[in-house]
Amino acid sequence: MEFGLSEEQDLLQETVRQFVSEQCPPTQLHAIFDAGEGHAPALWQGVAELGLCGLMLPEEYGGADLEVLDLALVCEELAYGGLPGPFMMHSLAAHAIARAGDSDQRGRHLPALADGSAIATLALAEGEGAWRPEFWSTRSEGGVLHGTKRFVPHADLSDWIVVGLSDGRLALVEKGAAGLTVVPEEGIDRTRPIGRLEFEGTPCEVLEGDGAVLERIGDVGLTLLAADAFGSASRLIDLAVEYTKTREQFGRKVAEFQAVKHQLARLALEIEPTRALFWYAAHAVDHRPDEGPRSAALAKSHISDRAIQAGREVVELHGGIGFTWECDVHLWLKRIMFDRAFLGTPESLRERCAELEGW
Amino acid sequence: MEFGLSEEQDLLQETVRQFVSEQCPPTQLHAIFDAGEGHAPALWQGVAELGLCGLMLPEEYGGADLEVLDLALVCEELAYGGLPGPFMMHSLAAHAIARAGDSDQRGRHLPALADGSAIATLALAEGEGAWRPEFWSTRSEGGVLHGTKRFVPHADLSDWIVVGLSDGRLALVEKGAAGLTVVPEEGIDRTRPIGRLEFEGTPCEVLEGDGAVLERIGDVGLTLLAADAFGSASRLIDLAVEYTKTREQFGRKVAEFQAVKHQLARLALEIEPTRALFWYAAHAVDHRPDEGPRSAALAKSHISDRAIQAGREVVELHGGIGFTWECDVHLWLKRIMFDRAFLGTPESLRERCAELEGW
Amino acid sequence: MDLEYSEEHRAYREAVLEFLKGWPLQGEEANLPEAEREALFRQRGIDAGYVYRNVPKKYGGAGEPADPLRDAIVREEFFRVGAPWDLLNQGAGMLVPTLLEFGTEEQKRRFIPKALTGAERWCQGYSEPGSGSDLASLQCRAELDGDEFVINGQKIWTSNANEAHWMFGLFRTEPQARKHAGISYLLVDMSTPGVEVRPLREMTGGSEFNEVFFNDARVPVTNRVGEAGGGWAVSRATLIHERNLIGNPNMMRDCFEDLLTLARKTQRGGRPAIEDPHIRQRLIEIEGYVRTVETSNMLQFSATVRGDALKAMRPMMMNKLYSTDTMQRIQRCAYDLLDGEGMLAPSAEDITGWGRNTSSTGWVEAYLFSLGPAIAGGASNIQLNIIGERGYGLPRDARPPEKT
Amino acid sequence: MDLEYSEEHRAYREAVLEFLKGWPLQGEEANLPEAEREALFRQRGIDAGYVYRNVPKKYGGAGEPADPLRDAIVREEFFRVGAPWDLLNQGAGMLVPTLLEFGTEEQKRRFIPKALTGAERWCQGYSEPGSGSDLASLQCRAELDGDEFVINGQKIWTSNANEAHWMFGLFRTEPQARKHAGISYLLVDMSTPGVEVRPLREMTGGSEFNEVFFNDARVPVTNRVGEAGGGWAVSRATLIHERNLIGNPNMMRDCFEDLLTLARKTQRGGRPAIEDPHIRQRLIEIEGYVRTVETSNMLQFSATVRGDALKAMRPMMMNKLYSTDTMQRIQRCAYDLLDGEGMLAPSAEDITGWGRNTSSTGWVEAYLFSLGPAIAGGASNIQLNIIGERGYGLPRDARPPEKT
Repeated sequence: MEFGLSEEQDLLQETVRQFVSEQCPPTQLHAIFDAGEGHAPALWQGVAELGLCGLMLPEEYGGADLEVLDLALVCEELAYGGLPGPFMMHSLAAHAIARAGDSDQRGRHLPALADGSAIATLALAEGEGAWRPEFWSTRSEGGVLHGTKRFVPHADLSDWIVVGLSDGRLALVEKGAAGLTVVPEEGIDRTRPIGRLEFEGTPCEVLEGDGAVLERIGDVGLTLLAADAFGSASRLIDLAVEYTKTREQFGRKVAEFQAVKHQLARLALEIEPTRALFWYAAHAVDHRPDEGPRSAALAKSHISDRAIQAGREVVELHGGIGFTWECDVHLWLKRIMFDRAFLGTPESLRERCAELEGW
Repeated sequence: MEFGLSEEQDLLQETVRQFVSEQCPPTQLHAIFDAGEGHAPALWQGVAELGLCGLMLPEEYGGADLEVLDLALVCEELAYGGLPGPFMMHSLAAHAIARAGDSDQRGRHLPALADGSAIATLALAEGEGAWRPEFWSTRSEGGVLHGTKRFVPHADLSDWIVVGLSDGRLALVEKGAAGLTVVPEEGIDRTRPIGRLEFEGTPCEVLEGDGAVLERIGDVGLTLLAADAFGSASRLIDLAVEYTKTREQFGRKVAEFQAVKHQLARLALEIEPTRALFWYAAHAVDHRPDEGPRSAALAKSHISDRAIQAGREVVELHGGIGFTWECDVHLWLKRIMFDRAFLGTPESLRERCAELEGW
Repeated sequence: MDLEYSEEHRAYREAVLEFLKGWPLQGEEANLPEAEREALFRQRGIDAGYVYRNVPKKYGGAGEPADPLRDAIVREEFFRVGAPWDLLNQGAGMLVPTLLEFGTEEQKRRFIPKALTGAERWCQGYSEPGSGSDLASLQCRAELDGDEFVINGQKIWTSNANEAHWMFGLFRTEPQARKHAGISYLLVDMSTPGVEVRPLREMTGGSEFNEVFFNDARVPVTNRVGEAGGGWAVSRATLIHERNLIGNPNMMRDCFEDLLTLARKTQRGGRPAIEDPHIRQRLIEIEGYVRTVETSNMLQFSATVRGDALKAMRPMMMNKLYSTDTMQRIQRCAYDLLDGEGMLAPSAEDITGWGRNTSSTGWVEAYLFSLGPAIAGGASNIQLNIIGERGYGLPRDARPPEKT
Repeated sequence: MDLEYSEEHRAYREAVLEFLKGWPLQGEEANLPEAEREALFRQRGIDAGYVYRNVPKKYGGAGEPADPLRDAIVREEFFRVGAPWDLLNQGAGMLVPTLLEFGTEEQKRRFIPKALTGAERWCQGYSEPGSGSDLASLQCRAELDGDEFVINGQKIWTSNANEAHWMFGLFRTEPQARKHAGISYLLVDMSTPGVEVRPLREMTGGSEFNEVFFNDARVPVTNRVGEAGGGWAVSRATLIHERNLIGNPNMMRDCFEDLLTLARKTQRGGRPAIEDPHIRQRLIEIEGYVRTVETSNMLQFSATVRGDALKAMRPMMMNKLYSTDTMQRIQRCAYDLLDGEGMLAPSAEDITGWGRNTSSTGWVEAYLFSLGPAIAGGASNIQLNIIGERGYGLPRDARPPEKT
């Protein structure tokens, strides 16, 4: 009976935190953000060298065979550091192939995904944000795909795209496949740019697994997004603490004003205790199948909603400077705006929690 | 073009405020509150002598022929002073008779109601709080009533009871009529005690008017409750200002703590500007029939919801003492709890506003 | 992370369950008066090592080595069957740990055993009318006169004072010393001449609290716990024990379940309110807070078990405010679900404070109670200062110099 | 209370409507470039007594006696048909009233006419990087050298500085004087050597604001408005004018209508979101705030017309915070209505600040903009101080002594 991290997990988080803070300091983060590709090969290589790309993949394909919790802890730290890049979607897509692919597909794809030499992403949403297959129309007929997917992260960068089909299965499409058009959408979070994919008779491999894999990918994804929002909000709080301890107005540090100090404390109060919420979701997705889906949806809706509010208040606590492009704050605020919408808004996930409970 | 009070209206408010503050200081208010009858004949007589009992009744019956706005202004001041008694319901019931009664009924009832020698009340709600006739079952058959009404203010004190019927009409029942049982319900606002009325073949006079009178009584009532909640919340703010300017903690006045000062300012910000909201509703109910019902529902839902929150925070600002029975705060908090529920909760009225707008 | 128990602890749970077959009492014993039945079984629990596990045997406890997991298993199973366990009142819950840390051997032997059995009931005398959140500004004097203190002044918000035999409290013994330094922690026999208890009436209609007046009440100097003028430090330790009594996630879960029951019973547009999209949003939003309390509690518990409590320092200092905020959200939502019945006053049976709520008027009481002193202004502002200053290293307010 | 206009004012409205038949321009005039058409019609409006009603004729205004009701009628009707009316920019809206109150005759004649026509555009130089909410701590120096000030330092948050001909601003002219006393209000030609404008980029992606750097920029001493070192008082008056520019209820209503449009367009469970009980609750709750802004504005307006403004003092000092809070509520609700499109960045056309919102990305921009400096922390904390202290007589904070 232990609801805590192992020494290995503590070490994993420390390692990742140190890597990001050294390799992606805010100046570099700003530069990548401004460039808009949301990717820096050197950073990706660093992530790969840490062995993170195949964290949840089977050892036989070069993965580390770890659990959702480990992945979530990494996502928390990458978010804390603001690391741009395809890590989260790559991990989800690779996990999907590992779960739904046959042994041939696993053998062909997983090694390169595990060592980061190939990058994968996930194409799910349709319309204005339909994240579940019952609202999709993308289908595979005779080995080719028809349909349109939106909000696909790192769409043009990825070597492989895992596509959700309207029958709940998944298909795999290679970069540059015939009949595949990638239309960039201008995303708010420039560390994770998104695009629209149009499939018009695009050749694909359909993966064997049934709808359960898609459900699991959704649950894992919600958990990782919750961890990402938690890490981002934690960073915002630290930024606000640092700023208000330094900035002076009316002859004293801003943090000496009780109204400011209490606003910060309330903000931290909304975020810090929710760490346990995403830990629990991560654990439940792997070990408590009855609770997994609902825990993941609850954690994502609760944390991303609180994190959005934290973002707004941290801007406020920075005064005018918090509103500028050159300030660090908006980088994390926009990261949270991604986390909030991807795989469903807080409101839609709350409704789903109510349904899952049979209310 | 003038959205302000006339000199007469200013004077009316001043007069009422002075009357209440002189005749019903907090010590006496506590005594009446504790006694639980919610009535003091001397106060009622004072109200009557000020000519308030027939404020909206026609002059020919001894009334002052004024408008909803005037009545609302009086309600605001009575609430500010916390005055116990049947004033609001009496005014509504008398207005119902004036609007729905035939000339015989008006002639028989209004003079005594206008000079306060008879007291009337209003019996509308059924069940757990159904305030509209489509959910009622009380009916008049062959001149006698059958049904049950709840949350009837001053039920056992009143000489006449105006009863809402399921067909949208109104009926008049005399105190002590055959087949009428009054069961006190323990109300939270002891300045306006409530009871359940059971009619089992109770003789009644059905009033002539159609459902429009009931609608109007509802709109006027919502406006008066909004005014009452506004006056109560204003008093709570003044109590908190007074207390925090006097009370010392950590060697300074509580109000010198920025967190306290800002909490008070935010509180006032939520209440003070809404004065115009109930003014407008009052004016619209009389002069802008298209807007009246919605304005009244909006004002009541908005102000009573804000006022409840003000109540909670004013308790908080008083610290432990605000939680005691002997402190003044709960008298007004409970008054607002009455205002919030009577004629419909904020949530139900918001839904009604949406319906009225055709959403 | 592993939410299953180890084999050792599973075996321990089996033993506890075996022991609990003895409750309720059977045969002759079942006919004893309730208090005697409870005392009897509690003593058996002590003897078996399950009750008062960490209190040394010589003071009436079980004297078991510390093992928070075993504590948790015992608590869980005893609660499940409603068997008498550690008393959670102010005597066993607050005074005993304080005496164990600061008491003289004589004080421990004199007071702990009877506090554990409940033979002597205790109340806490900290708050005063003039010192709410600024506890250290207390003015109730205890002047040394020979080998006795002579107490004059007043305490307020003293729960259960009307039925307590003893009070532990803070009194100003060195008025010339600086604010925090002149306070001593004394034990006062409530039957001492010059001690008078008057019940306070709360806005809920209940009377959970009292005022206690002291008029030349004399207390032997041997009833001081800790150093003369050292009462502040002693009371801080006690407050930590008090904090552990607050924010019980089981209570929170019960309260949330009661809210769900209300939402199923209440109608919205002809359907149960729990089917209304607006209410569903509110309920799940609240559940997010409830689950956070529950899971954060697990996290803190595990960290404590591992001796890693420092890692959980921030959520620990947030517990009190987070829990009361969450309870308030539940109670406000329930109140908002009430229609006309929100105008009704709580009846005597509804006055349960943090207890279960099954009726409309019970929820009205719960709503009013949620406004109460446990969470009132000063208290939450002080919590926010603690979080900001100790949790995040923010500077202290500019304050006027302390009075001496 | 009477929401109808008097016969006199109805007649006045008729006259305004008659006049407005001249807009849009007809015949030859319709072919003029837009700027010329506007200037031409604005001048006709001045001559007819409808535009710049309260500015004296000799400075280029209509010189009509004060009548806020006539002002309102004119504004209403001019806006209805989109006819050119008073410019609402910082020149006509803020500088002109200030000069009318504090300027020398020469300054008035030199600057007001061109500010009214817009021939000379103005920007405001108040904020500095080191002085946000604490405006009076500004450090930008203007040292007297003969009959010129030599300006060195920096301003920030200067909207439209890149297209302004002139800046009015606050500069520290007497560094040895106490904080508020050493500041003067100067008019600076933006083409002066040593003045450099650099656009700031905001998190919305827009660039509404600028930094302005001064490097030995020389300004004649005759460009000081008011006394030497008396700039603080002059600027306070200007801020009052600014406050009147904020919290326009028409803008609020437009924004709310846009929200309703979004709620009709967006789907919830296969139906328009506006039919979802949860969204309806939020919308009507927000409408309560919007209607409060509208009606309180009417109340304040009537009180001002009657010369009874003191009675409306409290709501008046609440306007700014209440309006920005209400706008934030609208924008947050709209943002919450967005699903996946809440991940999209605003395009260049979406960067409208307080403008109308018709697209998802327009709402994302509005949401981000609502976080902006107009309402940022310091600003709202200062508004709360004003409400608490001036509105309700609460004491000021304990503050450290002012630096001299």
